[in-house]
Amino acid sequence: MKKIINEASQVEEQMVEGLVKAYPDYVKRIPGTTVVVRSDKKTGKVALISGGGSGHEPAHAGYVGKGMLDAAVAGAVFTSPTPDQVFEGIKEIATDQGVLMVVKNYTGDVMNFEMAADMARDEGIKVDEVVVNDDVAVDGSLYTVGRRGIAGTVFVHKIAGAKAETGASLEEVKAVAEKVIANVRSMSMAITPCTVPAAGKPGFEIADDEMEIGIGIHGEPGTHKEKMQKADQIVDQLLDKILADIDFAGSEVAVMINGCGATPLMELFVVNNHVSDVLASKNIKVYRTFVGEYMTSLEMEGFSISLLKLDDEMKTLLDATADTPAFKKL
Amino acid sequence: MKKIINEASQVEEQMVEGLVKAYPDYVKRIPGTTVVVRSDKKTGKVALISGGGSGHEPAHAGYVGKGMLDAAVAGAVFTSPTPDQVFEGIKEIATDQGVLMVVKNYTGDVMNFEMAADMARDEGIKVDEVVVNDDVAVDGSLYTVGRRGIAGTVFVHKIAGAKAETGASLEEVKAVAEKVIANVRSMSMAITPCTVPAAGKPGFEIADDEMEIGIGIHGEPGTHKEKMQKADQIVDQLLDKILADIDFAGSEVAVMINGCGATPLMELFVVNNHVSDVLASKNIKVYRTFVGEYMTSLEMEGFSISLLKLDDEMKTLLDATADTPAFKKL
Amino acid sequence: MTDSKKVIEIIKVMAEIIHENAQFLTDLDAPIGDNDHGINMDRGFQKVLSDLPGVEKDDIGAILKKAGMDLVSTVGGSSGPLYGTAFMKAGAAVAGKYEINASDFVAIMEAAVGGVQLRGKAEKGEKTMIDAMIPALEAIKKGVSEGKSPAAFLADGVAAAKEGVEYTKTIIATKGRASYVGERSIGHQDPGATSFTLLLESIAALY
Amino acid sequence: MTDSKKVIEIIKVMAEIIHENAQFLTDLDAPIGDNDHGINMDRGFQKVLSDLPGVEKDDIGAILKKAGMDLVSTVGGSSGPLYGTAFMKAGAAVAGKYEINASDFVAIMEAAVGGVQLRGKAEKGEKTMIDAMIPALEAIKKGVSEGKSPAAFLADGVAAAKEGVEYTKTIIATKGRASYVGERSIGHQDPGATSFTLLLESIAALY
Ligand SMILES: Nc1ncnc2c1ncn2[C@@H]1O[C@H](COP(=O)(O)OP(=O)(O)O)[C@@H](O)[C@H]1O
Ligand SMILES: Nc1ncnc2c1ncn2[C@@H]1O[C@H](COP(=O)(O)OP(=O)(O)O)[C@@H](O)[C@H]1O
Ligand SMILES: [Mg+2]
Ligand SMILES: [Mg+2]
Ligand SMILES: [Mg+2]
Ligand SMILES: [Mg+2]
Repeated sequence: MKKIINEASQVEEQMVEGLVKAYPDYVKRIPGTTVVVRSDKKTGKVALISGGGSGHEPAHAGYVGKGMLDAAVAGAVFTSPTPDQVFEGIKEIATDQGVLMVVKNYTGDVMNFEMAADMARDEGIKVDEVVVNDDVAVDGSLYTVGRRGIAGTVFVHKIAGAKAETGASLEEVKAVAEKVIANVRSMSMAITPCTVPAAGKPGFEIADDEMEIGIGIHGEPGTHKEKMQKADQIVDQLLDKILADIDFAGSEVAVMINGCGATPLMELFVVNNHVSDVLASKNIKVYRTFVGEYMTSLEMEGFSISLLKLDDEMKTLLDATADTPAFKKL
Repeated sequence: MKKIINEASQVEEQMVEGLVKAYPDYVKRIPGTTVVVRSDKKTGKVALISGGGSGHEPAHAGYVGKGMLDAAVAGAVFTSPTPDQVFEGIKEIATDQGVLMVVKNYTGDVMNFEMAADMARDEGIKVDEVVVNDDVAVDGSLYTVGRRGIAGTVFVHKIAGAKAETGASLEEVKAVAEKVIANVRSMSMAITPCTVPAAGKPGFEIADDEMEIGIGIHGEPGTHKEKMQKADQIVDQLLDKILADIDFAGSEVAVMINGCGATPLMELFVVNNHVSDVLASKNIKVYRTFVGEYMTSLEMEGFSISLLKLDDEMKTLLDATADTPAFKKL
Repeated sequence: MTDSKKVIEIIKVMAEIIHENAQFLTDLDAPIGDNDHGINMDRGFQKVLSDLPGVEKDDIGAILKKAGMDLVSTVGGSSGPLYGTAFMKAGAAVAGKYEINASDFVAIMEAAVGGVQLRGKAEKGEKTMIDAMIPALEAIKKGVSEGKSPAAFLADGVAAAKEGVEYTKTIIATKGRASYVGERSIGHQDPGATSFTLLLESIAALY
Repeated sequence: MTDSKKVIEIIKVMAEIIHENAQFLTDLDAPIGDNDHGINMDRGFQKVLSDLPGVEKDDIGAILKKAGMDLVSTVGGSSGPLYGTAFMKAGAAVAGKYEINASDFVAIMEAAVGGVQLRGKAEKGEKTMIDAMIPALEAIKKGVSEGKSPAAFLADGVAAAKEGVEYTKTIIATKGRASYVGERSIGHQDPGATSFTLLLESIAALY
């Protein structure tokens, strides 16, 4: 394991510190926690909180700021944060309008966030949640835990965050978040594994001519291994699964080509080139495209494609001003 | 070589296509060239053009847009673009106020851009250039080609771009670009090499417990190899060289922690944590910090630190609005 | 059967055994999970260990509850809320007691398993810690009802838990992260079932 | 010595030899450069090759000029402007001629070397193509002045170029990308000096 870190045990702490030191005009840390909040608390609106394990940077702390999240909670690498941390975040950002938790659908995340919500409700804070499950690699009907939440989560942050910024009620913000969740689908692949610093070795092994299809965002193996293919063929495979899940034909979509951490941006653009062509050929109109690292898995090399089927409300909210360290919209 | 591409020979073409398809509201391509220009030509201002080999994404096409570049020219991977391509770019963006070329100090880049400038001058276009040489790893006095241009170039794009946007003259835009160049210093390291697609094998070999210090941005070996160290020690080493080159004490700086392509953002934040502490201890005030991938070398894992010593003019211009695919300032 | 002091001793052994097996548990989590179960458990039990001095004089219920709260607030992931709830519910089952007997122990185990099921909603056969917990609970109950000694019924429990771990190798996961790899989970034993077995062995080691 | 047709043949051989050695030249560029010299040269000469049909009826000056323009517009990097200028200047030196003799060839070589130095400002001893070009030029000049046959003076030129390549192994680069690696450049031969030698060998191969 060769990494640019100090002690493996300090990596989460030093990451959060490095982030708040980089962007003091955007974010601050709640002392003694791994919770990052907007440097100026915004009242008069629903507050949004999200989070998960560390190792997904810029998610989630990078999305704290105007028009997106009010707080992000970071657990240990790839490990959901604990309820007390989430609770600290909720307390800090809570407004009279209430708090919406944006949780990714993992057993651990759901349990920890819900325990935190219980703690907050005990103190009279209005809390609700949405659970993002955009990953079509794992089929919701076969496995009772349902689809995972991956890069599509960023669209939930953006759109629900913009809605909250308008002063909408908790019910309204939740409703639009659920609309995004109902309309966003993603799928990932990887050509290299990644190594949790504290574990010291990679999460899976893979041959030089192989790839993992259907990976999640925690360095875990995917649904299956295959012989390596050309970018266009990989795109076809991922898009096939995504397009089979919702009928996107004739609609307008937002596209996210998300790098898993070590993928050169050049390759993400090569991927987008074909994604764009395939969508055009299927009469799916691309309204906005986002290419970059939005929800990573440490130094994993691979990518995910997310498609969000838009309506007018989502289009307006997607285009609303956002100003956060990792996502800006003028 | 395992890469998410189609044919190695198509990678530059498909990258440019993928980029313009992703951001049609920002950029378009001059047909038949690898030149990317603003989708709406801006007149009444000095036009800025930059470029270099491909493989540095988001540089340079990602910086085309309001408040930064008017055109970016992409060569083959790590190979300076040819004069005819640069010339096409210059012709397309030229305004009465003239064109400023922002060139990185490499023999090839300088020769190709200067040949293009000659061609443009022959057609009566006013063209001037600045040559960025921020890399302190290679000492300007010992080797006659001088220091290289690396990530600090992005500060030149930002600040000269903002100056041009104000309607300043070519002389004024050039002067502020040269002020940035005079005040920015950078240095890089890497723990893995990268592979030019057409070459098929990595630019250097490196053991599991080694790192390369003083690398450039073209996958070339650095000034020397060393045993791998902790992040804080690496930062100390790079900062020592940077701080020895200009006296930053007592001044305000912009900091860029730039990932080389495969470095997890988590590690860049760990790096920034120590950079920030060291600067504070040396009475250097951090005015703005930028952590991310700004000038990459394909899938190289490593980072560079850039420090720009600011004055009031540069502060204002750094904070001016910018709206490009890869760099936004609200 | 056990006083507060002994419970403290047991928890120390648990922390030690989890620490020794941290890499092993993490490695089990790699092929079917996310490569962190041992890291998570170790982080949690080290916190529990460091907080033991503060509860030495407390009743067994309070000691277990504190351990549960520590686990909830340090482990994270799935196992944090699950084991945390298990310990907290176990503590509630013997609240106020400084000394417990075999049937209290059965109550502790029932509360722990109930807590995991309350949170995680897993049944037997879903390839989770439940597949070690329920057989162990049943074996212990049977042993206690037959009047076996703690050493004997704990040994029965450990044996049943181990069988449960073996059983997890043969099935597809339908709960937790391992469910994502589908058929690929077959052949791998469940990390959580394994850590539960180690915890039960830690208890058995002191009888 | 040579007519237009033969120049076309020579350029075909150049393209072929560069293509065959593309990987070799790229590999030479890895330790002290950026791993692309052969890729660059090959891309350029393939373009030159594909444009030959269009200049077959032209004079030698025009053929060389077209090759130079093609190299400038396809090679990129340092070698593009350098070799491109070399060919363009060489073409200018024999503008309008359909047949050249030995002293024309000397003029071509002088113009080519002059072009590279005009653009690149390198002197001998800086570990560039110049370290093969200048010795080759001198050897050819000497051979021509001694009245040697083209085969003989070209062989002298190739031998001198090869010595120049060997010499580049012994020195630190102070021009081009290899200058960045400082002392580490010692022991490695210069890719550009090597490609120049291959080009000269391509000419010699036809005499
Ligand atoms: N719903 C559930 N009910 C019971 N146990 C579960 C459930 N989900 C997961 N587990 C247990 O948790 C273990 C994984 O724990 P851990 O790796 O620490 O958490 P995570 O999966 O969040 O990384 C699994 O091996 C399994 O035994
Ligand atoms: N200033 C110069 N004068 C002459 N030749 C040079 C000069 N700079 C570089 N070269 C030659 O160019 C070669 C490298 O070419 P190439 O790899 O194609 O370009 P780049 O260095 O831009 O990647 C070197 O081996 C050297 O012979
Ligand atoms: Mg986990
Ligand atoms: Mg090059
Ligand atoms: Mg796990
Ligand atoms: Mg080169």
